[in-house]
Formats: sequence, structure tokens, C-alpha cells
Amino acid sequence: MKAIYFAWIRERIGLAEEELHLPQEVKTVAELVDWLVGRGEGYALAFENRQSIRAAVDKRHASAHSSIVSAREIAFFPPMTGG
Amino acid sequence: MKAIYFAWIRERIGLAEEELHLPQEVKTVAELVDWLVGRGEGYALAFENRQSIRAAVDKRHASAHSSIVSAREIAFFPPMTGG
Amino acid sequence: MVALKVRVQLEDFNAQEEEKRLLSDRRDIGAIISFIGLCRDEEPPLSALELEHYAGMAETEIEAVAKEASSRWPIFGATIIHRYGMIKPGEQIVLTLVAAAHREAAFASAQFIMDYLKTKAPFWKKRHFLDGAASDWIAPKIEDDLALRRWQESKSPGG
Amino acid sequence: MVALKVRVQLEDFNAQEEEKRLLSDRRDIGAIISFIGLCRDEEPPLSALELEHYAGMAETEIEAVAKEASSRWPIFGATIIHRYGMIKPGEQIVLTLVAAAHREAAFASAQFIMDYLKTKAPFWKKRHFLDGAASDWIAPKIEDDLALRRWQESKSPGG
Repeated sequence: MKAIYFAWIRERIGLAEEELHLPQEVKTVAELVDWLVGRGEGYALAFENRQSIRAAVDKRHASAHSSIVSAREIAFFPPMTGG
Repeated sequence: MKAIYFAWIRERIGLAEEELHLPQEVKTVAELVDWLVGRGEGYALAFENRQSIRAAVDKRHASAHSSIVSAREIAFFPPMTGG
Repeated sequence: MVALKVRVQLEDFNAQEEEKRLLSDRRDIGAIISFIGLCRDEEPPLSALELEHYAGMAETEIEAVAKEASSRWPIFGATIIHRYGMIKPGEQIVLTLVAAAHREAAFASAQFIMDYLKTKAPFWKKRHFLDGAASDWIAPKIEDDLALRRWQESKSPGG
Repeated sequence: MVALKVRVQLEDFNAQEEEKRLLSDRRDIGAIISFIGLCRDEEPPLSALELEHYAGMAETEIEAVAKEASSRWPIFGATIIHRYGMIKPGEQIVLTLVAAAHREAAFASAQFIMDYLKTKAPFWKKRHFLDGAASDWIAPKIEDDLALRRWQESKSPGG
């Protein structure tokens, strides 16, 4: 599964994207965040305020409870400021 | 005093504008309409439905009760359809 | 200073040129709205729309509307051009441009200006038909009066 | 058929050309709205605004917003162009064009599209300053969320 990071989440993690090999018990967006936070300081900093994190599963807006079981691409980003 | 007519009011009266010499007792827009209606069939037809008549005194929107005593120019027209 | 520009004219207008003029070299503008009203063809087909206006009063009324908009919302400038005369289907009738720092003020004031123009500016439209049928004067729409009422009920910006 | 066109691009756009394309030779269009969002200069002065975006998702989200607008209001077409990359003060960021028979639908749908773009389309803005101060990411405005809520409460056209 591919993970993509945007804006200050990308900067804090220090990666634009990476290939993840997840343990079977990681089944939702929220569980994925927990798992990522355990990977190191950059991740912990990126996800320190979960209220301000948005996620997309296969390029569609997702919530913390959304399933990632059959996802190919998960993106994490701050609230959008386009337009 | 100059009177100006627009749109179908102009067409019904058959005049775009005219100089009026009013008797002293004609002091408001409504009284002027009454006086004009007495001048002939075209005027009567033009003002037959007073609900759909708008007036301006010296180029400012006016009501039936507006004074015309010191006016130089009175305009009559249907509801506006600009824009 | 708010730059308000009003023109009532026979000739067509170029929205892009007006927009360039309104922007000039300002860099504090974040939003620009352009509204163009066009002569729409109808059934039966039109040969032209004839726009009659009250010269002198038309400019004054539109200027008053522009001023009122600029007092209700924080805008940098507005350009309003209204044509009169014979206008063919597909041709432009009216332009309203508004420049502001933010989109909310730009949208609200442009809409306010158009709603007021429709019912306050002394213009009257007569339809001329291609098939030679008797031409007729367009009656105002009830919706236009309702649109106006919205602004009278809510005097505060953003309403 | 409603003509919806969405582009996400690095290059600048020409609003007038897009407008011509949207109008093509139709004669049933009575109202055309153009909204242009510009890079506004600030204090301290900006060297540029950097727009990051999620390629693929950005187009899809904007298309969904355009489709939703066309299902809520009777419009003939909409063109939405959103740029990404480095954008200097005074330069254009986003264009929303809507063509409709009547002004009410044109205004409402253009405003709806912009409100949704702000909060749903995956774009992020970073400010770079002329004086070399640390660049920072722009946080969303509370007003943008409020603007969105207005459309969710009133599902009916004109609301």
C-alpha cells in the first residue's frame, strides 16, 4: 500500500510518499495513524494534533473510521486551503 | 414643467415629452396623473392601471404623494426591467 | 478609496479591458467577479431587444447602487456598464465587475448590484420578433422583487 | 447537456478565451459569471504563494463539485481552472465560470463551487516571504467552513 503525505505533514515526516507493509490488525485510517506514529519522531510530530489531519483512501475523502483493508493508496494532509 | 414618458406609457400617449402648464391645485404626482387623464384617451389608456405606473421627480424615484410644486421635470414609466 | 465607475452607452463593451483597468497594478485584490448579462434568444426567435432608458437618471441610479454596495461590503472597486438601444441575441447588455480582498464581499456586492439594477435603474426592454409578430414590452419578474427584498431584510454584510 | 470542464494546471489561464469557449455560439445564455481568485500581497510582502496539490484527486473533487452545482441549479455549463506551483502576487490562481439562462442560478452555483473548492479540493498554500522570513502554511479560515455549512443547511436552489 502506498502512503502519500502533503504540505506540513510531508515536511515533518520528511517523505512525499512511501510503500507501507502493514500488519494485518491495521484496518482503519485511525489504526494506520497509530501505527505510523510508532515509527519515529517525524511521524509523531506530523500526527500530534489529530484534529487537524485529513485523510483520503484511494483519492476519496475518508474519516478516521474508514477501512483501509483493500486500499491501494492512502493520503494524509492538513485541512485544504485551495480556491 | 417638463413631462417625460417612457416605454408603453410613451407609446399610448403618443409623445416622448411635452411642456405642461398646470393649474395651481395640481400639487402631487397623483394629482398630476388625475389631471393628465382628463386630457384625452391616450392619457387615460396610459394611466388606466395606476399600480403599474412609476414616477420620477427631477430624476429621482417618487411616490404618488410626492410633491411636484417646485419640480422642473416629471417622468412617468412602467416598472423597470433593466439589468 | 473605492473606485466606482458607471457608464450607460450604446456601444458594446470589452469586459477584459475593464477588468484590467479595475485591477490596474493593485496587488491587494484577492477576488474579482464579473457578471455579464446577455440578450438571450427566445421562442418565438427575437430579431432584437430594444433597451430604452432615462438618460441622466440611469447613471445616477446606478451610481447610487454602486455606492450603497461599497458601503455595505469592503470592496476596492466596481465597474458597471449598461447598454441601451437595439441589442441582438447573443450580444452583451450589462457588465458588473467587482474587486475585493475576499470572495465573500465580491460575490455579495455583485449580486446586490444586479438585483438593484433590475428594479431601480430606469431601463425598459421591448422584444422585437423575427417573424414580424407585434413587439412587446417585457414585464418585470416577481423574482426580481423578491431578490430585492432579501437585501432590505438583511442590512448586515454577508446576509 | 451541461458542459462541465475542469483543469488543474501549472500554467496561467485566459479567462476571456475560456468564456468564449463556454459561450460557443449558444444564444440561450442570459448570464455569465466569472470569478477569478488572485494571489493577494500581504504584510510582510510575499515573494510567492506555493500551491501544492494532490494530482488526480484534485481534478476528481472539483468535477464532483461542478456536477453537484449543475444538479442543484439550472446551468448550461461551468469551467473551473485551478493552478498549482509558485504563484506571484497579482497572478491568477483559480477561475470559475458559469453560464446560465438567469442570473440567480449563475450567481448561486458560482458561489457554491468556490465555497466547496476552498474546503474540499486538495490544495495547500504556503507563503514565501520577500524578506527571507521562514515560509509558512496557510491555515483554513473559519469563515470558509461557515460558508460551506450554508449550502448544507439549504439544499434547495436559491437558498
